[in-house]
Amino acid sequence: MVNPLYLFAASLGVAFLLPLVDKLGRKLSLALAYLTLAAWLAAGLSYLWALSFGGAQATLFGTAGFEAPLAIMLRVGLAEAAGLSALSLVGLLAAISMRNKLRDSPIGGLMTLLMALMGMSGIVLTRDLFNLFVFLEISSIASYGLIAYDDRKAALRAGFKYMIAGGIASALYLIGVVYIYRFTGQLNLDLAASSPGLAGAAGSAAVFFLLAALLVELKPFPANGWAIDVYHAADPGVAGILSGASATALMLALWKILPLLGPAHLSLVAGSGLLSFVAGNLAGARQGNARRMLGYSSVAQLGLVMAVIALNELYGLGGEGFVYLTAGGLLLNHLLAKTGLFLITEKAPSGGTTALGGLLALALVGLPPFPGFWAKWSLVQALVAKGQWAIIALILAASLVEAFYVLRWFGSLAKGKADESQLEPRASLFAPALLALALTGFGVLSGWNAGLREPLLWAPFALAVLLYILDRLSVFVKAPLAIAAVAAFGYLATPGLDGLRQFFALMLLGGGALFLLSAMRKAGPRRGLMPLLGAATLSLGAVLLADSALSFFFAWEAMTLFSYLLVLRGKEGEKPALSYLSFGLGGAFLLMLGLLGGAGLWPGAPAGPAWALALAAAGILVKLGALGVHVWLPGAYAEADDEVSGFLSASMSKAGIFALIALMAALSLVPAGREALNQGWALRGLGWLGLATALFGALYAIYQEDIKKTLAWSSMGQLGYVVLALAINDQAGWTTALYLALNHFLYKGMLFLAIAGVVQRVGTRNMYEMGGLIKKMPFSFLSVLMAIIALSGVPPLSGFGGKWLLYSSLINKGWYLEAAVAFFASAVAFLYLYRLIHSIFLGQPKPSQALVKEAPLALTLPQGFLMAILLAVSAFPRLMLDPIMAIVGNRSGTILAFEGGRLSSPLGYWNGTLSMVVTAAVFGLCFVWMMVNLHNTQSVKQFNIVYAAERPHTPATTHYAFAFFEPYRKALGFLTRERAERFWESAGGGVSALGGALRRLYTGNGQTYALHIVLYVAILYLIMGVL
Amino acid sequence: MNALEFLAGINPVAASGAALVLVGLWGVLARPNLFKIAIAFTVLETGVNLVILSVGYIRGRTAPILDAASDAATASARMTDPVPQALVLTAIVIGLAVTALMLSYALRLKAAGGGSSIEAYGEEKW
Amino acid sequence: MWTDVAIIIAGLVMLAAGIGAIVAKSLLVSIILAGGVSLVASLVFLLIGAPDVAMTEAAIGSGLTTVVFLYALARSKQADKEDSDESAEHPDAEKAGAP
Amino acid sequence: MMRKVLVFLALIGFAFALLPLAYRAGVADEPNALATAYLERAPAELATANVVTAIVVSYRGFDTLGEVAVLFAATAGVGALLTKKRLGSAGARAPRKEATEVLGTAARLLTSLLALFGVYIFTHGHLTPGGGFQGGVVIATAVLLNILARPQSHLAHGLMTAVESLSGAAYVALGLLGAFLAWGFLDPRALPLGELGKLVSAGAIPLIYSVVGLKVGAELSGILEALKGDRE
Repeated sequence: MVNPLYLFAASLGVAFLLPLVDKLGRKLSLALAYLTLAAWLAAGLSYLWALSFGGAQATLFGTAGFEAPLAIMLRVGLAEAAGLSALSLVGLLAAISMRNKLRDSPIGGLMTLLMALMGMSGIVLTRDLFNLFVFLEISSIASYGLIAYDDRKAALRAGFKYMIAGGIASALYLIGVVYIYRFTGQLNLDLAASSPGLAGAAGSAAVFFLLAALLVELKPFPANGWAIDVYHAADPGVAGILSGASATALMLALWKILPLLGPAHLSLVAGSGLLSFVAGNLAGARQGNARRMLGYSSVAQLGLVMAVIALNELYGLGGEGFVYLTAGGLLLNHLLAKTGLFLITEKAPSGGTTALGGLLALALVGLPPFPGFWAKWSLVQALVAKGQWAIIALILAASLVEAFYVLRWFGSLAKGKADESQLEPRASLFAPALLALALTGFGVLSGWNAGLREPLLWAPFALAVLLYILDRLSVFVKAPLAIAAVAAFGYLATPGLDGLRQFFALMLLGGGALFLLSAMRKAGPRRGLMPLLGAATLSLGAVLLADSALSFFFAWEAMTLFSYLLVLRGKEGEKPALSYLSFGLGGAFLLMLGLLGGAGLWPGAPAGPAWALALAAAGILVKLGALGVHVWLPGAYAEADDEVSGFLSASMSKAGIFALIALMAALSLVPAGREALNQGWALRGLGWLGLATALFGALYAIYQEDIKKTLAWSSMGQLGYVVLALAINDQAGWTTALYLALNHFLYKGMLFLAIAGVVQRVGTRNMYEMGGLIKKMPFSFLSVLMAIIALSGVPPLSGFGGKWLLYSSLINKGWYLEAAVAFFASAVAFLYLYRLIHSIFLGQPKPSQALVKEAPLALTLPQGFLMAILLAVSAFPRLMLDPIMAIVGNRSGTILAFEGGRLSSPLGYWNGTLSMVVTAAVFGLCFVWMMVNLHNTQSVKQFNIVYAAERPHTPATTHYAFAFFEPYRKALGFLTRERAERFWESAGGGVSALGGALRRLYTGNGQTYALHIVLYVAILYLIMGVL
Repeated sequence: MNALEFLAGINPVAASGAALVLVGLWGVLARPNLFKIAIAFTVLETGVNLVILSVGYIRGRTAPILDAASDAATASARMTDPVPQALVLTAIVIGLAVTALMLSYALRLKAAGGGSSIEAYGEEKW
Repeated sequence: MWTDVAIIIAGLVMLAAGIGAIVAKSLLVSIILAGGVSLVASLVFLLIGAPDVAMTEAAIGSGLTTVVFLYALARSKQADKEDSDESAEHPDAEKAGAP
Repeated sequence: MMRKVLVFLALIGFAFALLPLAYRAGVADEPNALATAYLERAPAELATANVVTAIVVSYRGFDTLGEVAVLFAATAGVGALLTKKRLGSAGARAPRKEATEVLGTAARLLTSLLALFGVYIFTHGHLTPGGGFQGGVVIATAVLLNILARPQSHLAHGLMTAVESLSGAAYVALGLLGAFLAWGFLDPRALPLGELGKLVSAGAIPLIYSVVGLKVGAELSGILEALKGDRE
């Protein structure tokens, strides 16, 4: 390994000579400076390589030809090498992105930049406490200079506050160092740590001062107002360097002094770290300015890393490797993502900015496959193992808030609402792109390292990348490609799966393929749609493939991620997507806790303790949109692109059903689980939850004028039946659940596809603006008609079988009240179904819609396909029921049995073929009778309504079916007041208000910030005394 | 313990240093004028320097410099601790650097027309 | 022992001068008092066998720092004077500074 | 009022943390092992009479290099902040009163004397109290006197910059010399140690302290010059 002292010599030599070199031209100075930074990066990477793969050991380098304790030592170990590489990378990229301004500013800017980064490298490398102070000062004084280099007034204001904070921190540090020297007789870190002198109260106080200085530099809440102001106001490149590189160096400094710290110190670090994570994120929740928001997020992230380092020391979470993986992973994730985001805040919105901003934002909030995801998983895993529930709850709740505001910003960026005043249109995206690339690379590497090596699990991301590269091409090229990828995935993945999973693969992958096909309904590239829809489909497949807690959660989060982006892609998708993601992530966190607690959702997994299963079930129910946590559902389903809505409702919701079934299957595998299930109240509760979801979904659906909202609420209701059926938990119940799920997939697919055609042709989603489309779009009409017959459960289509099974199993179980409510809910469902036909296809055609054509082939084709399956399984129920009953197997309470084509239960029997034949015969006879007797029919002409001198605008006056079920509101309206919406809104409002109150601390007055710092230190000291 | 012993235990250099640190800190926290803050910081720094050197204070010992007359072998037994002195040298220079930079900031801010009170520079907040 | 007494006296002087520097209305007085604190501190350093530090503190802490302060004060006063003298806008007048 | 109370509480809290520490440490009776090692080894190993200088330039020379870097970064920051352009018209001075002839002559005389004194201080850093930083300040004082005596004269800015850059580079080069000819970066034993107490002794220490002195002098002059408002 090359002696790092040469790098210091190079940095200083270049910096010292820059004023002279600059006389030869700024280009030369810039080149020299970049070369120096690149040399640091190269050295860091070479150390990393040598230590990881080259068999090298951590090495100490002496200065001035002497060794410790006489001289200052530098150390290159794995952590140092990683930190050095990371901060040099960030520094180099930030410097490159600042090149235009560095070219036009005084040479002092470039000189301070070099000094700042050299100072940070020194902080990372030195093993001497006083030398650490010198490097802290180099990096902070150079940072003060750097902040001022381009002469922004705001940056100057913030820089002064920074200087005050830095001055107080240096005083604290010096006092700490000198007393450590007094008590140990050493300045060398390792020798001081091994000295007995620090044991007593005096030594502990000396260490406290040192620690307090580092803590202040690490920007803990509430002593961090100065830092947030600096992030807010400084040049984005400088903010990136401070948030990324400087924070890394300081964190390594904290890590370095760990051997000096006692338990009381560690508790202080852990406590203030957690407090910063929570408070920083809360304060960020209200923030509109992008850079200030990133500042709050930086504060929070650093707090988390700090807390992890200290918690590991306190509770022994997992040793050094664990710290590298979690604290290191979180830090790396933070520094790459945050620097990239800071750099992006000054770029004009464009496709590239959005894509990169999205990538970095998603990485920041810890979604797969980025390093933060793996780090958070390991962290929570270790905390679960130690039973630290309060800490877990804090971390996850604050993470959720962070995801909320970071992605709110991304949403507005994606929708082109970025603050125009901050833009610098011609700046290049080179640096952020490289950072995003590094993040992705590290993410994949950590995943590989964590044992996720099944290529098919990674396939969603690979497909997303591939299709994104081809995104300029027409959808007619990409869609077949995506379908082929899905087919290949299915071919490779499904043969190894069990019956249950194969059954679901049909709906998830097959459905995905159908909706990919339907995306060809519009020409053009339809950018973004194919990569996301393709990847989402494969992520559903990955959920089925998962064979461990981690891989299950990985696939689950991938699914959440891609579907969030799909919803966001919708024209009005910004808000629904945010709400979708908040609930999706909240649910995912619950599921994660369940999985880590031992809830096994993959074949052969053990069933964990009851609480784990309950948490997992709760997480899954959020994903299913159960009543109370359904708030995200109508918006997400309604505002996504039309084929995406179908995909979400028909296919993706089945992934939730699958998870619930897998959970219950895992439960019933072990005796303890069976016992828990047999206790009854849990299942009965689940049943009632499903039932309430079914009822309220239907109730909400009937008042909608928006066709897609109607379908969205309907989906929620229908999934409620599935949950109810599952809760019955015997052979009949399971069969019913699977049957209902498949049935829902078929008819909801048809409905959404048909409605997609209607909306595409008519150009509106409001039912009162449609009418009489039966003649223009007969195929769509047929599709909707069949679908609602199947949905409402009247013969002859398969829906009848589903309802028959449901009532049979409910009554068999003795759940009479449930059966009655279910019946009532079905009746309500019939109301909105009727309306679909009535308002859209029947009645008077609108004059403006005279030229409407049938839906494009890309929509009718998959509908025809689904229709054919529906007819087949209706006529021959055994096609569907045989595999289902084979999957269900011999569960307790086997009541269903086939005799030929006749399915019988204690309550009677159902013969699908026969009922099809009978119905067909009856209808045929009626039809013939009509043909014979009603030959006098004539069509009614459009009423020519003329209003005197005014044209009606309100829908009520122009459509007979507007507010069709309004009269029912008097009877049922009290049920549909949106209580859950109001609950979640006020919960969100409470969090936001809390954040708003917290950030009032940051008054903008540098002196107040200084007061915060001194008070913070004094209070910490008092707390340490108590501990 | 009687009062005399207590007093003898106190390191007078450290005590005056600590007092100056507090005075400086008070100025930093309570005087809104930018220049006054910088002045308070120099007082604070002087205090810190005294505290650092207090650690090397050994009663009755001389400066760690050999003169030509004295014998190198025995001289070291009469000398005081040189390490804090080396540290203070560094700290003093760094203090000057910070002061100069702080004053430049103050001048630059003032040239932009914001006045000399720190309260006028709170536009970045919340 | 006499060293200690001298140090204590010096400490009290420094304390008084330090407080004076903080409370003084005039910046000029403050600057001079702060320089005085440094000067007395350098005497203390000399007393406790640190001539190197004493020299440095005297030269940098009380000498150069005071000069830097005085320069900055003069510049600041000049700026004030110009602000009141010339009501016309400066060619490089800063927008951000306007209240 | 609230604020005053909080400031008071903060100071009380800080004092509560600080004073016990200062008291508990007390006054040492003996130098510790490390200090004794320096005291005994510095004259022998580095032929340096001033042990503080030995520590500052050699044993902990890396700190001093960093210290020079701090001053350098600060100067660069000050220079970038206080240019004429950035300070607006406050930088463009009306012609100042010419200093009197007497002062001018005295300044010329004193300047060279002071500069000589500065050089003396940093070349004798290994023998007597003082060294590069103190000598640098004295040189800067000479420059200051020059500024005061002739307000209108502009310093030879280019010369200052060149001195600052080259002395800095020379410092690094001397450090590297130690790495190549002796046992490590900044090792002053690259040059012959000579005899304890002589001017030409202590290896590269006098040289290092000289370049430090020049650099510090140039930098401090640069700060004064920037404050004067002459920077373009």
